[in-house]
Amino acid sequence: MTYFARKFGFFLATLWAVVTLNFLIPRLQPGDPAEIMVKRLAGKDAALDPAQVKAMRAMLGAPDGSLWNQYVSYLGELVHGNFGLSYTYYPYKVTDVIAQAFWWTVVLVVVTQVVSFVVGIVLGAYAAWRRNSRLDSIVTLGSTFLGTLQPFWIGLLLLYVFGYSLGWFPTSGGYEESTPGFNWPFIQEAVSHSFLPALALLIVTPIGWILGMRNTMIMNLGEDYIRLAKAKGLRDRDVALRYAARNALLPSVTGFALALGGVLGGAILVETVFDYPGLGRLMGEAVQNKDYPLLQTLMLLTTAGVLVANLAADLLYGVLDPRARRAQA
Amino acid sequence: LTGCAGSASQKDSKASADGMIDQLTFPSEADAAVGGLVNYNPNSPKPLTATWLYEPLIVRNSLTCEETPWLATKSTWEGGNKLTFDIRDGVKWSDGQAFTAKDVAFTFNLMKQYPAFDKAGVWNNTFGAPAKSVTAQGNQVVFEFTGNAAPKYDGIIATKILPEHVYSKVGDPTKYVDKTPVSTGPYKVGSYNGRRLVLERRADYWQADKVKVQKIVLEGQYDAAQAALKLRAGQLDAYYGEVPNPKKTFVDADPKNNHFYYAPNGMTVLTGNDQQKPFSDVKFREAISYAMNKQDMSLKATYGVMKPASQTGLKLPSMASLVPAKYSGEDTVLPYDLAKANQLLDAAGYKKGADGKRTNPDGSPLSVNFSVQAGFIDYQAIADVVVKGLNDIGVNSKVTASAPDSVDGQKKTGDFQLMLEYLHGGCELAKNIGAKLSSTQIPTKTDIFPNVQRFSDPAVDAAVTKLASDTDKESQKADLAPLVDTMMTKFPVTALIYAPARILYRTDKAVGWPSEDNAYANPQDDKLLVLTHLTAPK
Amino acid sequence: MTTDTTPTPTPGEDFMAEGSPRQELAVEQVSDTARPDQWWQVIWSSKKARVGVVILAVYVLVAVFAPLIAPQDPLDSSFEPLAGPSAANWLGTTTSGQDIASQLIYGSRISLLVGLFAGLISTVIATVIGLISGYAEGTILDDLLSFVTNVALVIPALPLIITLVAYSEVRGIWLIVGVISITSWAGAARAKRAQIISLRNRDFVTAAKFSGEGTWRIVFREIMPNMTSLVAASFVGAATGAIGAEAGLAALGLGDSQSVSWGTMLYQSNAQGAIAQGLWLWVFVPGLVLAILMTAMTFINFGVDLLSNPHLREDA
Amino acid sequence: MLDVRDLSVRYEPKASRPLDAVQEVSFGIGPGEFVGLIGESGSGKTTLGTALLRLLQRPGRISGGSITFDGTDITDLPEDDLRALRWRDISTVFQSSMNSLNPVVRVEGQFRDAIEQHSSLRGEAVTRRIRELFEMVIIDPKFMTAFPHELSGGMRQRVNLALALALEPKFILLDEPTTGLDVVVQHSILENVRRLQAEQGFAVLFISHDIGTVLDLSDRILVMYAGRIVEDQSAGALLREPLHPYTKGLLGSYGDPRQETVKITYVPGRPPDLSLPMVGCSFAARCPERIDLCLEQDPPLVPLQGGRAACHVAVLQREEGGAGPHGEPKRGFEGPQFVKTADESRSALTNDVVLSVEGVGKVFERRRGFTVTRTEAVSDVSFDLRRGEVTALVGQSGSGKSTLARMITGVESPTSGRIVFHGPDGDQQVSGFRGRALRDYRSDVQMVFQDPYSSINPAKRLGYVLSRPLANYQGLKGAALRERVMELLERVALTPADRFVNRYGYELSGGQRQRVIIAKALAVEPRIIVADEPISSLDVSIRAEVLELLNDLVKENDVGILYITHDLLSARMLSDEVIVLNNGRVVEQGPTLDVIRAPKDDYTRTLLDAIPNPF
Ligand SMILES: Nc1ncnc2c1ncn2[C@@H]1O[C@H](COP(=O)(O)OP(=O)(O)OP(=O)(O)O)[C@@H](O)[C@H]1O
Ligand SMILES: Nc1ncnc2c1ncn2[C@@H]1O[C@H](COP(=O)(O)OP(=O)(O)OP(=O)(O)O)[C@@H](O)[C@H]1O
Ligand SMILES: [Mg+2]
Ligand SMILES: [Mg+2]
Repeated sequence: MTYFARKFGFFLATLWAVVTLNFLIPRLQPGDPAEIMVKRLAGKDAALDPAQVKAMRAMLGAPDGSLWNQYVSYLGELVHGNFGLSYTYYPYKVTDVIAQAFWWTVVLVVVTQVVSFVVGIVLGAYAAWRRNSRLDSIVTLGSTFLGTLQPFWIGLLLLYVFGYSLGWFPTSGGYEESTPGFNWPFIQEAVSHSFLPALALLIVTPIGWILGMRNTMIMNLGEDYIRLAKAKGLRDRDVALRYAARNALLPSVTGFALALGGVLGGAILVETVFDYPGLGRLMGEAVQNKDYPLLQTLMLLTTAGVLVANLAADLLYGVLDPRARRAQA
Repeated sequence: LTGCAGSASQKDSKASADGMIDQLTFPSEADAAVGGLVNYNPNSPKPLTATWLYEPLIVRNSLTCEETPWLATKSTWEGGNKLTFDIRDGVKWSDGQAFTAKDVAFTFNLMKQYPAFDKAGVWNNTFGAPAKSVTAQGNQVVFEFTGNAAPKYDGIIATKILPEHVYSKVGDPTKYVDKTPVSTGPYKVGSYNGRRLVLERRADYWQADKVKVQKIVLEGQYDAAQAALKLRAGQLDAYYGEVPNPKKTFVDADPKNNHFYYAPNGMTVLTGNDQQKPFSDVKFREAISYAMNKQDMSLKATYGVMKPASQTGLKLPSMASLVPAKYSGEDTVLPYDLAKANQLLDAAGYKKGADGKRTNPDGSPLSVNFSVQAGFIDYQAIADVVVKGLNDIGVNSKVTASAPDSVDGQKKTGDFQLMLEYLHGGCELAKNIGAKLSSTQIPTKTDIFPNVQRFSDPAVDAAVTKLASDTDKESQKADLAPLVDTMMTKFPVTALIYAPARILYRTDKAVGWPSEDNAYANPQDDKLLVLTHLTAPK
Repeated sequence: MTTDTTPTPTPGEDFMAEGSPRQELAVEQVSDTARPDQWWQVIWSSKKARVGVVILAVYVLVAVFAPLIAPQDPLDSSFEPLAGPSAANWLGTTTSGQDIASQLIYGSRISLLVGLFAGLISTVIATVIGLISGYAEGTILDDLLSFVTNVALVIPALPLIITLVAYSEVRGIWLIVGVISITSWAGAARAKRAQIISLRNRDFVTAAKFSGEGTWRIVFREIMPNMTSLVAASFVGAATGAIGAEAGLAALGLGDSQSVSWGTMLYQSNAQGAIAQGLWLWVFVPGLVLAILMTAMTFINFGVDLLSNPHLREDA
Repeated sequence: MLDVRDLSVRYEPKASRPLDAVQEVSFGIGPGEFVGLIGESGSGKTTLGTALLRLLQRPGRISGGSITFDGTDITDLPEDDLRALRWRDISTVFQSSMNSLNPVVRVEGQFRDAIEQHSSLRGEAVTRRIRELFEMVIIDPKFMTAFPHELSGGMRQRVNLALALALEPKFILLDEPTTGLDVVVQHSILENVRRLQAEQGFAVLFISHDIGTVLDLSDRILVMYAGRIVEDQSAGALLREPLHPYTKGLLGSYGDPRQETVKITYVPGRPPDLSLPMVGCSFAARCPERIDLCLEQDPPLVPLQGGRAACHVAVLQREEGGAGPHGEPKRGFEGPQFVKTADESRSALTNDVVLSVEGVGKVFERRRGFTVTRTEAVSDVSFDLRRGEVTALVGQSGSGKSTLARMITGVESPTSGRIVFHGPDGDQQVSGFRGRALRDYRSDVQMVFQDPYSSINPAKRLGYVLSRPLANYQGLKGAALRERVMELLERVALTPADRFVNRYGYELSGGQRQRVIIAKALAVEPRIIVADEPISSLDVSIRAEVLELLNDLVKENDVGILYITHDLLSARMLSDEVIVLNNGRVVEQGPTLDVIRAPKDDYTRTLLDAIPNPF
């Protein structure tokens, strides 16, 4: 009883801290959203027209009251599920704005994460099983190098080579002429537009999984149950999969859940490079525009994602590792 | 380069026989990360297009200050208190209803009701007195102000006129999501899929004969590199953002079709804090003005595209006619002359120490901290040259880069020594060069006003007031003289290089774009005006 | 000799009569085979780590002797802008007339400094917090520290970094170091907490309590030395991450604009549309040297991993 | 059936010198034969076993010789052909069989894959077979669907045994299948093995370092030392007339606790470093019988007395007329030994009481979700600890011994009853000590830990480890501190002290480590030392050495010892009084010899029976 209460209390406390920080972080940044908005409309080195700034302030409704009052009312609104109107997309609701971008990122990121996870796990397991083979070296060295490249840099490279020079793939946006929805032309366009950003992410992400999997797998290969499995005369494939990989997978799976939760932050740069209409780019925009309501909600989404992923990872670990089922309690 | 992606725009882009142009592609105006949020309300922060649907009363070319009548055929000031527009006949809203003076009056009165809508500042006291009333009288609209309101003119004529029969029913117009625009402009919405906005030419547009472009496609937000590549690939017909080194990046790829025009639209100025030592000393300001290697700045910050700026504060040559007689014929661009700078400083008592560093006349050490916006690459390049010039004449200085928002904060608090700034060369002289010098326009804790350098001189204030109340072009020129004189002798700020209004364009589908030789429009701001000049290439 | 002449010894009888009590036979011999390899030997035993160390050494030398190696002052903008490679400007010049090669050479200083210090600070934070909270597992103190760690882990780093950078007036290298350090420690702190929980119940810790050691001494003098491999690995990891983060920040325009780093080079080149202008060297060389440095660091980490995970040792 | 010829195994680690863990070993095992393999830790037993199974992993490899199984040479048999042989013909239970089940697969699945791989049984038939096997090793078949961690150590061991028997193999390798288990459990498992072997007639190679157990079970015994087999005899012959001095040493480490006078020997020193080239007999350095020849020539394993031995002396003594110059063959080990007579054990319990345990109980509550499990680890235990006397606390695993120790040392507090310390400041209750007081208390009551390997900080030098209590409790510094550290090392016979002071724990043998730990406890000159199974993780050959040291301490320093063990022999060697604990309760208490000779409680008798008694 107290155990659950405690755990839940912790969850709430973390959530509260995160919400508070999310509230404070944007507000601690210097700069006035109205000015920034006017400036962005006019161009960076144009003079600020005070009349426009005034109008913009009136429109956005300058935050009133002390920081504390704002905070209290923010919490109140949150409790009612009211996230406010976006400054940038005024008068649209923040939730509407996020809804537009959400699926783009989720699909891009989930697909790339899943693919890189699977690729990483398979390569890692294979490299460990065939330790010191040529393939092992190629996989470890290659993925190490690729993994250290900066995603946006790769993005630029891909953009230039495949987008502009070779012209194989579209260079920006998520689609072009089709109407979003469940129709073939749109899916086609969406896929071809997502290809380069996905590739940029795919080049850099598997390294963690490969090395992690390889390490745990090698560690597991020294375990007695592997020796016993071999002694039992099982086929190599069974030993590698049912015994070694099955055990080595555990830490990676929980890691994967965490990675999925924390993925939004990583997508900012790549989405920006490819002008991809997702959450990452939206967050970049919200930061630039001091779109507090949008920024807060996006950060809340991210952190909630991580928290939930954490929880999921815990639960998942319990399911996957029978030993944890007992230890957890 | 073989641009074959997005080829749809190329296939049907051939000029048709009747001189019509099938389609032009411009970058999205919404400048938004996510699409699909439809709003054509011209007063929302990010309408899908603010150009092609709703129209202003008059288009004023901010380079030459020439006016082109638009929804109004004529404007008349009576003193600075009363402004009358003659409204054009025969204009139809896109839903077929007739456009009348009542729509104009409605639009301005809506601003009174909803201050958030009042981007022109008609009903408040920014730059001039608030309006008393705006009324439609026949085919005229009459503005009556409580006092002199001449500087509001630019804002008023640029206001997009809204249909009364639609906007009167929507309540708070700032909260209104305008999904089915009813407008007077040359285009109507063809389709929008969340990313690509296709605008179709209105055959019943009031000056349809001048509009040759059948379709305008607005799509995508591009950074400089992407835009350049898109332009080169023909996937974009014009781009208005900053593309560094446009000649090499863009023009050289196809000199026949690729062009750019970076029109001087204002100038980058060096702003010292005139309330603090040493910038409070006119002599000091004068001296350092000679240590500015503007040629170098032009080269390093703009690849030599933007020219060194005239110390008059006026953008030359387009405003040459406004230069007071006293300076006409003279080269008002200050020369780069270290010897002179040194000599002036010596004379003013800023002695050079043994280490080659100068001190204040009272013997205290002299050092200058230059705040520059981190990430503004061109500013940073200019700042480097400025600081080099200052150090060359023994003024110990260094650059500190801070976030642009922090620099804005410094503008408000006055807690800075030296920074770069923009002097807008707009046609409303009082609102631009005037406001820059008027002590009423010193920034406050909460607002940035133009007089960032905090220059204060009662005589100048009087001159600005006079200029502001003047609606006559000729007398305006006379009123301007003391301000130009102040710039030339008091150096409240030091002009460095011109800042551009930009366009990069292709001439394979359309010709008639503004250029240095034919600066009929501000390429960035007056897109409507430009459109009426575009024709298919021969 | 036959079996029947040898009586079966009866238990308790003088079976051991021949034995003389407490006879010292051989001097206690102490062989050194049991001595585990020293950490540097372990690291050096890995081929990858060797390559990494050599590359890193080259970078360090370049950074230390940058003034001697670099042909030009990296901030001197007096060259002709956009010049191609030449004797004076090995890799050509930037749009503002700075020497790319010299920027590259001086840039190594920032990356290495940031890597060193941010890695160090974040490792220290992670170690202190992780150790204390792990040692105090189950107490209020642990709850508190774990809570802070969790929050730090969950807060999106990029907006936080942007805020921190934007909020400070001056953007120096130390700000970057600080910001990177305080946003990157949480994961490592968790790992260390987990490890100390497993170490804490070892007998030698209880033994130390019986020696009258205080808590601090137990944590930092008894337990921590046993975590060197994890600490070392997390340092290398943090340093690698910090180098990347600095470049990323700089590439967002949030770097220290006073000094040249590869990140600022990337930012400037990208902002100036270097790709569109065809200035390949300017964009790709910094990205490449950065990736090579980070690869080298990762390689070293392979070696460090061998310390904590002996199973990997036969690899190399 | 199994024939091993000149088998050598070499480890070639990347980072250090190559090492021949098994050197030219030859032996054979007939069908249905039960062969024991003994030798101290590190002598190469596991390596040999692994090599037989062809399961050596890098950096180890078979560097010479051959292994023939049932007429097939399997030394270089390809993996695929080997697979057919595995488990059907040769199966195994590993040394650490606690961990050799796949933790994430249910037990049943681990049987199933082996059975389905090698036989035509499928589905329900497999389940039936598994049930049968479970019953064979006396485990409730409901545990089939359990995960390994849900079984106790003993059950896991049994499951492994059942698994090894699954396909009725001809040969099973048992590599210390019961290490880490409770004496009683160990006993019952080995009984089980013996029974099954008798029933099913498979051949066994049984590896253990415990000569008692091996003698108990095996038909024939191989003794291994430093990678070689040094003796090979039938169990009876070996017991009657051990040939190799090392065997004698191992045998001598056993005694019967019921005897009037018990003597146990220990083999001093450590085995040689196998990675260094060796001249002469590898045991020579530790051998009390060595002659010059031993230092020059490596003795070959030659047939002798119906068995085989690798010892110059043994061969010479048994040669025609050899007895003269080389003395008579001796049955016992001539090395150091530890003797305890009945008189010594019968000293009256008259010294001052330092600490009294009065009706102490301890209940653990574990909360798991909504349910709370209560474990009564200790209930209503009373006894006194006196200066200069040793009280032994015996009982099987889980009987609450360590819990008592922790309460006495102030690590935990009792839930009922009290522990009173009769200190210089009058009587004080131990559970009341906190912070400083607890620290002070520990200057009077110290602890010697069970596992000498984990209780010395691997990152610290011995000098540091020993100096800490001195600095903390006695405020010693600088030269005085160093001098005292040296004294302590000398005291526990780690001489010369300056050779040890700068070493790390891992550079010492187990016995040496245990002595360091004792020295550490001594450092603060306590009145009471609580020693929680201090010798259980040591090789038998060095246990006596530690016991003797403890004994000396009592004699010379007048400390009282609470000696915790499950081993009655060592209790007999050391203690004046025995307390037998079962399920947290005292079932028997009294002077050691009385309790051991005339146990009144059944449980005490069970414990006594579990002691392997080779004699
Ligand atoms: N993987 C390995 N690499 C290097 N040396 C090894 C390896 N495994 C074992 N050895 C060495 O081989 C020798 C024999 O080890 P082995 O495990 O066979 O001994 P053992 O008799 O089974 O000991 P124990 O009773 O402790 O199980 C030891 O000196 C050991 O250090
Ligand atoms: N911290 C604890 N929480 C819950 N139960 C415990 C705890 N410590 C010990 N127990 C339980 O108390 C009982 C006695 O354990 P204790 O460790 O004292 O036995 P022991 O006699 O020392 O056994 P061994 O010979 O295996 O060391 C066991 O059933 C054990 O599971
Ligand atoms: Mg072994
Ligand atoms: Mg115990």
